[in-house]
Amino acid sequence: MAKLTRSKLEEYGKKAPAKAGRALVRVGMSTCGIAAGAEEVYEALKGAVAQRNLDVDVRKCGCNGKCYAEPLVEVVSGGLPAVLYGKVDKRLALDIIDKHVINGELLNDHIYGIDEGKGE
Amino acid sequence: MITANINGIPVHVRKGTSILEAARKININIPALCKHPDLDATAACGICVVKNNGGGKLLRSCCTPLEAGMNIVTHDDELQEIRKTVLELILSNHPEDCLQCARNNNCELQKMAADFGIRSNPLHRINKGIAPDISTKSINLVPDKCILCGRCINVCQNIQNVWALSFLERGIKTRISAAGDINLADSPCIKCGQCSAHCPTGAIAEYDETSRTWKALYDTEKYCVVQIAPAVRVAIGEAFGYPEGENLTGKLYAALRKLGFKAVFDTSFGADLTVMEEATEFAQRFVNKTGPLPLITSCCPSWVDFMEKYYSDMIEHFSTAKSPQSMVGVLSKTYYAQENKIDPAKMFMVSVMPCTAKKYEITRSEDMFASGYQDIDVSLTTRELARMIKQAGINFEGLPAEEPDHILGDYTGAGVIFGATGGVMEAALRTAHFFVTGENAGIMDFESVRGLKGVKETTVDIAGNKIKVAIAHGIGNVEYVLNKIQQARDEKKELPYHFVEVMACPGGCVGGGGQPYGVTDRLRVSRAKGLYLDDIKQDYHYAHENPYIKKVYDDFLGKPLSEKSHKLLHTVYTPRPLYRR
Amino acid sequence: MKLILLKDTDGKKEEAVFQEKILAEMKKENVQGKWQVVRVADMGIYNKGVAVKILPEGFTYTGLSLDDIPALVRTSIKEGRELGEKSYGLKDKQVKIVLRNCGRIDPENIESYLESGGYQGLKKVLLELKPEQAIEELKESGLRGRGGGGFPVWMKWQFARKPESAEKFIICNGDEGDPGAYMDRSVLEGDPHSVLEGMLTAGYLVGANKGYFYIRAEYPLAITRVQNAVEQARAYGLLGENILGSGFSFEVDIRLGAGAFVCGEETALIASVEGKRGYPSPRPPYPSVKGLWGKPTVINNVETLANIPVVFSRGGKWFSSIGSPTAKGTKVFALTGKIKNSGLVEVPMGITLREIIYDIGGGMLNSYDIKAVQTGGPSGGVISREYLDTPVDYENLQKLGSIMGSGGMIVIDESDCMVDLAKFYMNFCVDESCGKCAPCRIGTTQMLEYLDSVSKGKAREDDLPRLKKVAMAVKKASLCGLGQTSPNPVLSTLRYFEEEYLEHIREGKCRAGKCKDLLQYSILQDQCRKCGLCYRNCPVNAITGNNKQGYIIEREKCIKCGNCFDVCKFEAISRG
Amino acid sequence: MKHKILVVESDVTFAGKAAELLSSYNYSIYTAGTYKEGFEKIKKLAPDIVLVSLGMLRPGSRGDTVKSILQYAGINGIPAVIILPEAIQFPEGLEAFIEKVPLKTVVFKKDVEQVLVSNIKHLVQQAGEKHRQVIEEVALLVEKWKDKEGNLIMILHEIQKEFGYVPRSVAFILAQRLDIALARIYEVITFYNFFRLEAPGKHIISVCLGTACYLKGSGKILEEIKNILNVEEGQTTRDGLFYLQVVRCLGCCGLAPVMTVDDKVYGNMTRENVVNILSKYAKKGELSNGKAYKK
Repeated sequence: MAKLTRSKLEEYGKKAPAKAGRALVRVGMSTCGIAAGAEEVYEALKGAVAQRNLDVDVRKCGCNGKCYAEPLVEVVSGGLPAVLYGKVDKRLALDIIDKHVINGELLNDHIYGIDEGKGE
Repeated sequence: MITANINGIPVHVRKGTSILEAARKININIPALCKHPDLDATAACGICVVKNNGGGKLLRSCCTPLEAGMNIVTHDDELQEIRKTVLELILSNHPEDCLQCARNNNCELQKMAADFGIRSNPLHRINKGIAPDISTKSINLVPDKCILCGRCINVCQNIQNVWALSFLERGIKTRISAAGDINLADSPCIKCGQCSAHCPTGAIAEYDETSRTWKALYDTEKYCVVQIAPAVRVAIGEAFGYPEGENLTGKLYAALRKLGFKAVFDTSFGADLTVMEEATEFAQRFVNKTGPLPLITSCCPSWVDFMEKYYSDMIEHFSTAKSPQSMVGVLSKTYYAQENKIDPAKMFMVSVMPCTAKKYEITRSEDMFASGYQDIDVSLTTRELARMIKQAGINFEGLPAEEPDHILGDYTGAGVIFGATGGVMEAALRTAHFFVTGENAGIMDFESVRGLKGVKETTVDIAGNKIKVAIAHGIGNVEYVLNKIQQARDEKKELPYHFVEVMACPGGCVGGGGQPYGVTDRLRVSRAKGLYLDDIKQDYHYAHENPYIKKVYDDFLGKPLSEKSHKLLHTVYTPRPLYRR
Repeated sequence: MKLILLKDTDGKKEEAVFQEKILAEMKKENVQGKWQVVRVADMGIYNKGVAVKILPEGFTYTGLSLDDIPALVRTSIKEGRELGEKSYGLKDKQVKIVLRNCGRIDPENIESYLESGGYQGLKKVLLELKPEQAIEELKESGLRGRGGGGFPVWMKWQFARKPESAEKFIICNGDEGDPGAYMDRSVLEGDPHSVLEGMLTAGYLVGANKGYFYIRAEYPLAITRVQNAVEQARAYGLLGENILGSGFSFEVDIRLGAGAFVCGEETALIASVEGKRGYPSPRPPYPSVKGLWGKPTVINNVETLANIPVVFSRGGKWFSSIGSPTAKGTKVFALTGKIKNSGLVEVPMGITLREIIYDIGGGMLNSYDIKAVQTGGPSGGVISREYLDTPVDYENLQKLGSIMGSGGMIVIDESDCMVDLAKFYMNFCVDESCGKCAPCRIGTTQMLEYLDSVSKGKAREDDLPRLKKVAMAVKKASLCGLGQTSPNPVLSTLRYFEEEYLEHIREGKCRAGKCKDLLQYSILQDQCRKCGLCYRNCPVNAITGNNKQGYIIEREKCIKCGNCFDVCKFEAISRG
Repeated sequence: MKHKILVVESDVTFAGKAAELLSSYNYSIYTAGTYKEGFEKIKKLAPDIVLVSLGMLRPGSRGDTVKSILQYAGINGIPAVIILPEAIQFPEGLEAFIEKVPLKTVVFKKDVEQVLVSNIKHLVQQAGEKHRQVIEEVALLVEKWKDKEGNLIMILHEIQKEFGYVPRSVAFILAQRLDIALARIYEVITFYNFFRLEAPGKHIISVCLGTACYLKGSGKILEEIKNILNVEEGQTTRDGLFYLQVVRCLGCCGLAPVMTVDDKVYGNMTRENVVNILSKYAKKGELSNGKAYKK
């Protein structure tokens, strides 16, 4: 790994927040998320993406604070605002991919937050 | 210097002086339980709290330095109430058995409860229920009585560097214990008893052998004899209201006879004898190179125990001469018994020592049975003797001064200064000088070996020979000296010393772990002064001039380091494990 | 894509009916364009009836009835105009500074942090500002320590900056021992680099070249993520020699706690890092003068350090524009207890407790009313519900007999007993007292004894003044902050709920039904349906009978565990 | 110095043979004909290795004295060789107990006496070897942390990770290698809740009693576990399978009440699902009939 220089760091600073060219799926993977089953969900999402051969970035992230709704999965995709799904299980994870990511169709009864700022 | 106000009175003290000390300077006593003058404050008890500038957070006066411009209030209704409640808290976690306690009438906690006029305690009783540790037969650990002031641990770890005692657990379960929760006897404990000397309560006290002594004294079959160590005579008075350091040798002899001892000896005689053997040993090693230098003194049993555990590679440097106590012990059951036609089997030898480790020394190895019997049957501390005198109903003050029994009771000034740090060295050098030059030293600078400096290093000139000596007291100070020796040895450099004296207790035996409670440097100095005055008072100041020493050699031992003296007066040392599992 | 979000915020689950109605109306009105009508699980609006939000316009309506739908669809959906009367104006009350990256970036990847503006604050301090300017900036921000004391951060740094010393240290206090608070864990797990950046900044400004993360051993994931962050930072040259060419060098090491609450106290923490018992020592000397290994040391907690990068990247002035007059910026609270939305919330200082509980937390979990809020953990206290409108900052909480502490906020309802709660905290204090000083060691045990006797109905009325006396002595005479604050749970419950204590003592009654020894369980025969569920759930076979004759509880055998009470579906078990 | 070996075996012929063989390899042999004697002797002699035959177990006995011997051996770092007779009905929990005897132990089945005799030296060496390994492991740890100041707590963490607790023998080795007083080591171990002085069971159950969990009824969860497993906090079940402890906040307050088994966190616990979770770790069917751990 090359050492970071002043100018390189300055570049990072000037860069606009990365454009989500591809769909991004974040899974809250802090202790509480993992305890609630986030690992399983993460694997399910990864698996589904691979199986369907999608260009989707499935990432781990920390806890966004809504512990009551763990495990949490946030989807930023296809012109939609960032949608936060809560109490996600394996089955719902597949729905998230198939309905939301592929078809842009939001899932009923599982949304715990929508953030327009974070979407496109 | 800084200036501040305490209770409205201006005080000027050096920067860094604690509020507690500063207040004492203007005759205000702030009560405190955990602070001991020898030790750094640990801030454990919470009694010494004071106010600054009228309130806010209270300060612990023991460990808070007085700062310029402070306005300290040491006593008001709120502080009194808080202190009393804290004291009640401490008492609620302490057994209410003052009447059966080793420290009854002599306890700092008890005294404070009395001062505060505690008449009842509304709080719940919180008992600790921890079994006492009596494994050493020198020192008893009674954790139930411990108030966790931390003094013993502070002394054991920081002053003595022994690390036998520690806190275990935490919160209300915190307790004092030997290292790693093993028995004290299995721990690195060297039985110096400094923990007991600093304990404010009865949580650590000497292993009490007074009842065994009484039993022997009342046994008509037994022939009880006794010896008293130098340091006892200048400390026992504290138990009877005498001024600090007053020499009460004569009264002590009288009291011991009243207790029923058939003969009263003086350990100072043994000290003279030790000087003879040790100085000879030194002279031989120095002149004839018969053994390695430096020669290190071995009359302190705690120091011997420490060396055997921590520095067993130093064994060859140790003087093989037994301690004065042991020499008197073995001679009483051999020479004295022979001369006076007493069956040594029926003799019961009691020693009165300023020391808890002497209780250990009397069975340290088989050499302690050189007479064919246990040379010394019981070793008592100064504190135990004071109790026995009181129990016996003896009016100590009214006693006339008496003389000891010959021969084992006759001593010189050299023998009696053994009780102070530097004393052994001074006595040995006086005689070594004679051995080397054939004449007594004239004016020699012995002052540089006296006093309370932790490590004293000096060079003494004997007939042109520069003899480098070191004196360390308080085991924590030993490391410096030993490291210097080890380093020189490892690097094959010139030896830093020829002769080293070590005493385990700060101040030497006058500050011993078996002495009356409340030891401070001031007290150590007064007691030592008492011994040096005794030296001046004596007819002889050189061990080799003691006519009775000469007689013992003529009659019985032959000469120093003879075969017989080797058999009776010398011992060997063995490496010992630090911990016994 | 336009979104219509729908939620019955009263929890009556009428969303489906409304959804159909909206869809039907849209069809009827022949609404054009791509629309989705979605039922959401949580809209961030609570107890306001049926709510609808229309995106991207952001029109929000609450308290809707089915009759409102035609107008809503016509005006807001078809015509894109806001409908006046049902409009709901409230915005999200959270402001995320500390948690800005948590849940957003990948905590295991430094790139992710860099891309979201990471290490820009450090760059500014290292390369653009003079140290004095940086300290000024920090002073202007008004940032105060988030670990409990609320000491101004710039002052702490300035104190440690002053003395000449070859070695100085920065310690990140991640020994989050306060039960019920877990924001530090969350930040360490979710955004470790921001804490590291804070430490580096502190190191540079104070003149320290070595830092320690002190993290609870109970947080294995946090430890792993911090370790990972440290390694990545080192690989990027953000740790080590000559960082960013500034000439400044810094290294960090991780030290683990081992289960001792007292190690959150600065001097005890230092002892622990040194590998000793976590005993606090008297101050002065303060750690900033004589700390770790006797060297000047700055100890800041995780949340404080996570604020630092933002203070510098966005400026002290911006930072100080958030918050209350005496407390700037935000505070993260771990909102738990009998609250609907348990979780971490980050709010500007000065927000009221009521807003936190009802507008963010969603209100009470069960049907019971709120009784009090406990803040500050075992060192804090309870605040009774009359004071819910108090703005939250250091001074206000203190006035109410509690503290901000590290940010635990526990909502207590009528089914909780204040004596029991005080006993719970006192139990904690007894367990966690280090044992060094007598007032705390014995005092906490005595207080627990008093509380225990109250909860068992064995106390007498004159025990209360005694309890207070002990509490005052412990508060005043204890050595460290833990001891000094350990009586707070007792003092604050007594302050607001003394009548509950007196009820236990005088009437032998625990109104919340928590104090076992005061309870009697029996079966109300006229309510009982003889289902036998209680019979099967009794762990000690104290319930006898059969499904023909019914059941009774044998009082001598009953251990008052309450299982029967909990399982009965017909409210046929009486407790009292 | 000759190694001291204590053979606890009532079969005189066997004990004799073992003794004869081992003494020719320069070991000092001590024998004990009963477990009680064995326990007395192990304490008194502090042997370097102990051979314990399980052939003396009577049907229906709980094997408590055997356990005491093994426990003592474990705590004091004395490797044990366990000799199993051909067919053995293990008393309840003994097998699991043996599995977790601290300082790993060699178990040898006494199928054919001849085999044993010819193998005994090998076994003894192996046991001694394992003991040596422990010393080396500690030495490695010390080496790793040697130059870092304030290393004691970190080393203790690693030791506990390795052994599940801090064995007494290891503490002694540590004192020596680190040149730290044993007093200091125990001061630290006993101060911090995290460190254990005795071996825990195979699975460690931690029930969170943080405020959020407490208010949401973790007390009842704890009661239920105690009830099912018949243990108290800080104790291991008799079969050595579960160790129960209480912790103050795992930082998962959002999922209160919370408990963990080993590293797995279980949130939103109810009294009812305790048994299901524990069943995952217990032997099949043992918990569901509810009898396994009853008195």
